[in-house]
Amino acid sequence: MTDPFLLFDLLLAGAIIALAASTLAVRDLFASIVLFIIFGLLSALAWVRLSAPDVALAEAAIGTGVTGALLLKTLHHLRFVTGRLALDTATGFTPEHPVPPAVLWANAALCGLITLGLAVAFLGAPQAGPGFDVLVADALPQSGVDHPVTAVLLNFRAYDTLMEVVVLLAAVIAVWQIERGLTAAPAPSLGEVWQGFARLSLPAIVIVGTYLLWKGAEAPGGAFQGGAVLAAVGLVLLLSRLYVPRPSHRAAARWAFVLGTGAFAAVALLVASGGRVAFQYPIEHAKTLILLIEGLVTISIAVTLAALFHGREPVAIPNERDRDDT
Amino acid sequence: MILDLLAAILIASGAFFFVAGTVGLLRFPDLYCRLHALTKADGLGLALIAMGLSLLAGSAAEILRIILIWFFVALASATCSHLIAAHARRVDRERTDD
Amino acid sequence: MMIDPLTLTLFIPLFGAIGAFVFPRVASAIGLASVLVTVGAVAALARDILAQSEVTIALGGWEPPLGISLRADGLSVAMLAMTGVVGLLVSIGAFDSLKDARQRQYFWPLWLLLLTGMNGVYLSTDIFNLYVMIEVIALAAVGLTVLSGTKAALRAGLEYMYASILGALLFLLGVGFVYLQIGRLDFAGLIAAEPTGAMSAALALMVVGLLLKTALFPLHFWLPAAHANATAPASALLSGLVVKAALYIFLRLTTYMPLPDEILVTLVGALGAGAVLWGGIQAFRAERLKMLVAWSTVVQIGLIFIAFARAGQVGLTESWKAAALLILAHGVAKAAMFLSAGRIKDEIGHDIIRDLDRSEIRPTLAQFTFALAAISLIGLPPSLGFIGKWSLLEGAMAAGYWHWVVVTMIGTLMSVAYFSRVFAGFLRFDRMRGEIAEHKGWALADIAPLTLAISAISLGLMAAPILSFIELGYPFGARP
Amino acid sequence: MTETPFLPLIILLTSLLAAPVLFALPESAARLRTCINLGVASLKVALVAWLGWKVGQGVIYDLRFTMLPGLEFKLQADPLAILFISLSAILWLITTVYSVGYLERGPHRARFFGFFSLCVAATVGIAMAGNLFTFLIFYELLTLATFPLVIHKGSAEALRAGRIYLTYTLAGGLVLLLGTLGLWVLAGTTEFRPGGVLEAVANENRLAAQMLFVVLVGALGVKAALFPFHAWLPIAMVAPAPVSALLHAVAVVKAGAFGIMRVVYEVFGIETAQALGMTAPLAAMAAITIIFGSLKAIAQDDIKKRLAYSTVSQVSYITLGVALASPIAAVGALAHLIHQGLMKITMFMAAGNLAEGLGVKRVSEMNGVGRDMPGTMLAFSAAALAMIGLPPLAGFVSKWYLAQGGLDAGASWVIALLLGSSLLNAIYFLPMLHRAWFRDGPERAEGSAGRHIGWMLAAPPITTALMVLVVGGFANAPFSPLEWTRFVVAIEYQE
Amino acid sequence: MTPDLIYGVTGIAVFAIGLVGALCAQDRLRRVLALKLCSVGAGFLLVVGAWRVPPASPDPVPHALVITGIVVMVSATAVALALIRRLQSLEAEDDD
Repeated sequence: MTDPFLLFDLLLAGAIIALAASTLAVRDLFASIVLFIIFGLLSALAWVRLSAPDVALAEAAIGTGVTGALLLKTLHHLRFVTGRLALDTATGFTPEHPVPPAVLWANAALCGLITLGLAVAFLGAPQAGPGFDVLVADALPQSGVDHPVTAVLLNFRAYDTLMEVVVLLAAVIAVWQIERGLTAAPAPSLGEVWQGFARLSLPAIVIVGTYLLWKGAEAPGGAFQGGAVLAAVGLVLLLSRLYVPRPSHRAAARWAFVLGTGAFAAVALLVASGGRVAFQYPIEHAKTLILLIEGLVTISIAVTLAALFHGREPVAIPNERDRDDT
Repeated sequence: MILDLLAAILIASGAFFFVAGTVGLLRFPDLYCRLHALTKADGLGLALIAMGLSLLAGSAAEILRIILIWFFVALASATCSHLIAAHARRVDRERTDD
Repeated sequence: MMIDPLTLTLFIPLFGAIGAFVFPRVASAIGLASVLVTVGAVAALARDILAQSEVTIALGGWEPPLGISLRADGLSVAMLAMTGVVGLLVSIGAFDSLKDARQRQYFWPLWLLLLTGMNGVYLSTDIFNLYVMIEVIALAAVGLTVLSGTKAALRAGLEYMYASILGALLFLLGVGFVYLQIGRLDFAGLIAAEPTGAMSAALALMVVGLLLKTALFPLHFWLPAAHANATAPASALLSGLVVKAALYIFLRLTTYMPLPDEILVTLVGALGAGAVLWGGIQAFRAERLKMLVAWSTVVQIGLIFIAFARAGQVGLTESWKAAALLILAHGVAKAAMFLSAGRIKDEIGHDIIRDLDRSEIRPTLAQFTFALAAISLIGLPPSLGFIGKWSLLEGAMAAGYWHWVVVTMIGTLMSVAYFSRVFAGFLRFDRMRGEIAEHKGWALADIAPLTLAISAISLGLMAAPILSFIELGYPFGARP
Repeated sequence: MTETPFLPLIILLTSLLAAPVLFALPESAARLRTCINLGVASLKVALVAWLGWKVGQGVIYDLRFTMLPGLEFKLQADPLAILFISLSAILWLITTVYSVGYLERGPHRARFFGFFSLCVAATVGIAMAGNLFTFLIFYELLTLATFPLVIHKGSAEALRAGRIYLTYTLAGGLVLLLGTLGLWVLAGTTEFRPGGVLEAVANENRLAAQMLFVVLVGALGVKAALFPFHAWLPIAMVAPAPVSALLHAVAVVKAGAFGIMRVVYEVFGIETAQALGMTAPLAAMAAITIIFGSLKAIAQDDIKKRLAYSTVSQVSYITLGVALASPIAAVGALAHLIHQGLMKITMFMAAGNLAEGLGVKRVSEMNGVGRDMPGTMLAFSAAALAMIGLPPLAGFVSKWYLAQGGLDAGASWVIALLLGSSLLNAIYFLPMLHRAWFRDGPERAEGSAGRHIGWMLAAPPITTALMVLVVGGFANAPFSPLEWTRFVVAIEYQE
Repeated sequence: MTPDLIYGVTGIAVFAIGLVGALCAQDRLRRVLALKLCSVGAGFLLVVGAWRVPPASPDPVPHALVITGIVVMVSATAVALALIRRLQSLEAEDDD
């Protein structure tokens, strides 16, 4: 009971659990999403407390920021899909065959039991048990970067990271596929104040994103966090109509999506063709290669996340702008 | 020492304004009033806390960063409040139309 | 400088996907070529396996537990080969049958990413890597499910998505528990792990997640609609290949972390029995051909789990073989069946079983293919399905587990019952007054399923070499 | 003396490979199809004759292929196989001629002849199977190949019959699978070996061996139409006449009877089977079936149904002969396998001609048909009289040996049974002959109610009727079925 | 009581809440939220596992894993949301 932060931890944990529960409990979907965003930010805070600043940054930027934007956009679509504000859909829509309450309670009871079991298992697991600490510390000098998390992401477990970028690529392909031919729900005009804000904040966001990327080699930050912040540039551009996707931009967008994955995989293969195994960067070029990959991956992540927010692939819709402005 | 004390007072009063803003958010009757309470109190509260922290900061670079944070938060919150208010007004209008 | 085939089996489909996505106009050509080259790489890998019986690569030069290594042995190469060859034939079928340009444009990149993910699963030796791989598979598979863009497909796709994500997250939480307990994530670590509460929790979470993904009764709720409403090539891939990935992980995982209790083994078998019976009833009641085929997948999955369970904990090494044979047999036959069902639907214009005999057009070749595939799925000799069932029953009998024998027999009879509904529809003619047109000419889309169906039958003759190949590298743990 | 074992394989492949070719031919290429059909069928007869000659010389053919560790696909050509194979090869050729005539201009001929070919391939496989596992494979193939033939007409009735047929035979097939597995687990082999492979097991675990006997013989009894598993056979009569002919004469029921023979002689061994106390119940079952089938036949007015119940009865003679456990009865059983095939195929083809040419499908319509179709009815009469057991026709020969065997085995009730059965045969066959020859029928010209009966329809029944006369009359000539039968029995009884 | 214990239990609780939601939630968007909660819960467990008593720095590997998990989850969420949007559009067309 010596830790002065104990009370803070307990309060924070309580708040996180309460927010999680209320995210699912409140009737209004908008409130639910907002609660979720707060939940995400507090979780990020908790992770800072657990000395995981990289994870906290990623969670705040991607898990909460981008996800929140996606959720809000979807909610907007749900409410405006008929062309006008439909307040009655505020609580979402009920399925055709509602699940009987008995089943719900049974499920809840089951989940409760599972949780109990998991909690017991967790409490029985070794505290701060064995890990990769020593291995990573030993291998770090050969990795080409100084920040252990970046070393893990882009060298020791680069294969996972490549596949993670592949997941992102799969997502954007799937989203384009799903929403092909879909007309967007008209977005509300955000007005001049927003445009001004956009102009002012854009350069700052770019700087912050690039900074995070660059900083990633020796301190918390890196491709994913940087990419997410840069994706915010895309979001601001899209929302402020400073940039409107056109069908002619499709090819460029495709290239941008695959840039990171392609470069990452190409470097891995190139290394492999030089008599090494894939991802085994020569130590003298490791830093250069990792920075190159990170840079390209960041661009892809930023564009992909922005595209995921935008949803459908840019198609020619007659009088799109006219409709939007009404 | 005095610097520390000053900083503590500034931060404490900043926190007070935050609490006040939150009370306003919870107690005020409609959206516009809540927005008013929130933005006013938070803006001031943040400014005070930022000042308090700058007193404690070790270098000019850190102070610069604190100022930047304050600037962008203020900018974002102003824009957000504007957007929320504009949205609310539009919804109200459509509701009366129906 | 040559790159080893192991690495190539992963990277070729990935680059193919990128190419097909960036150059949509030539997506088909790129896609087909990449699948072909991937099959070539798998063949080269198979040659290596025959020579060395296993191949391991520590990616990045970092040995596990720090790094991730890829490992190929007989079983994984058999799965790769099945995936590659079935995938190639489905691709050929898709080349012809996907008429809609936009469908085609998205089919190829998604399918190649799916192939990347599946190849990754079969070569992986790291549980977190497996989590990422099943997510690659999940997203690509959902994309393929909803390729047709109909409302039914989208609904099914969303349901599938929820099940996939939940399954993957359960798996991820299990990975978390493994890390808490042993602080490493590679298979070697799992083998060495002491059985503790946390490890049991981890195993339970991962197994439930995988069962959800592989749609074992009663977690099969998402499967029939998803598989039945996709376009034919997508259905063939989903049903023939995708569910096998989770099944394979289950197989590997329970080799390294054996289920702690005989009761659990029996429970898995009991769920399998439930799948066989319930799936059989539903298939019998299905109104649409593709729905029937999808329910038959539920049945077959159940059968494979009975094979897991049938020899009890002692004889697991033996029962894996039956399971592996059944997995391969189902992969080939089900792909053939879905493709031919798709052809029938294309030709007739619907796939209502009750009205199959009212149609003036009888796509004979597709119907014949369907029947051949059904022979393997029912388990009639000399198909590979028969050999799988034979090994299953042989083990169950030798161990004196008569309940599994009875369930398997009932399942077989039920499969005869529901498939003969379809045959009756194919062969009844008196409900049509006019002339019945047959044989609408050969189509490329007919060749692919026919080849698959014929191989499903004739592979039974090659069961002995297949079995001895699968055992290369001792995938089932029993080193002599 | 062992020779390159490929001859059996070639015989199997002739019809197996003909099937896909026939499937692929378009409906319009009728002439080419006929050529292929007849060509392959004749080739097969020639090859079988050659094989029979070789085997008679003492050459042993043995072809093995490993399917699973320890489990082999095995083809052999022992004298018993030759017996069955010759029957199917010759009758296939004749039935092919008949089918070509019968199905002239009918729909789906490509499919028909494809499956017809597969069906014969399956029969050949069954005959040459060297172990129960291989037997099982072809047994299931036979089911699958005959199903489309049964429902060839594509009517609701045909489909219903097909469904019942499939249910019975596949269920039987599944039980056979169980039995094969059981044999594999118990004995560690599924090999067919004169004298059996289960002697040791029977001593150790009597109950298991007895259960295995029940399972195996029960499973095969389904196809052999052993009471009470016979119900599918009369229903399957909706099939086209050549199919019924083939089903009854060689393919399906004979496969069951042949299987029972293999199981009793070469899986259990006749001594072990007797020691297990299983032969007497089997003989009783066969006896019940013989009487039951005959009684049911009397009650039928539909010609094909009457013939079908007659088959139920007659095929059980084979089972009876096996179950009596006497070498002389075994000769009778094996001879009946051939003789019944010849007689029954004659009668079915004749019945088909009546239906096609005159539209006569019922016994009550048969008045005066002898004058309208003398050739066909002569053939029918010869076969019917042989079936009743009139000396020196084929049926008499087999019944004689069965009766002798019954005496030999000390079961004198067999004589009563055979006499009773012959009497019943006479009761249901003679009225047909009487109506055909001695009653005046309505005025009708050939082709009036049906179509012209060409030589392709007329010749086959006459040919087989002649064969009935020959095998009966020259029963003791070298290479006659009876002689060959003695050869086989000598092997099975290890004398 | 140490932070890892507190947050570990928090993580499991969050996962459980998400699980209940995923199984019981009746509308589509909320189920996505529920699954998202599950993923954060799983993240908690890994981050907690990486934690070491402060002077020692935490194990970086789980951190990398959680970051991967977050990116994977946003991809999955985006696809699920796209499906929801598309379905809603199709259903709205039908209602008109």
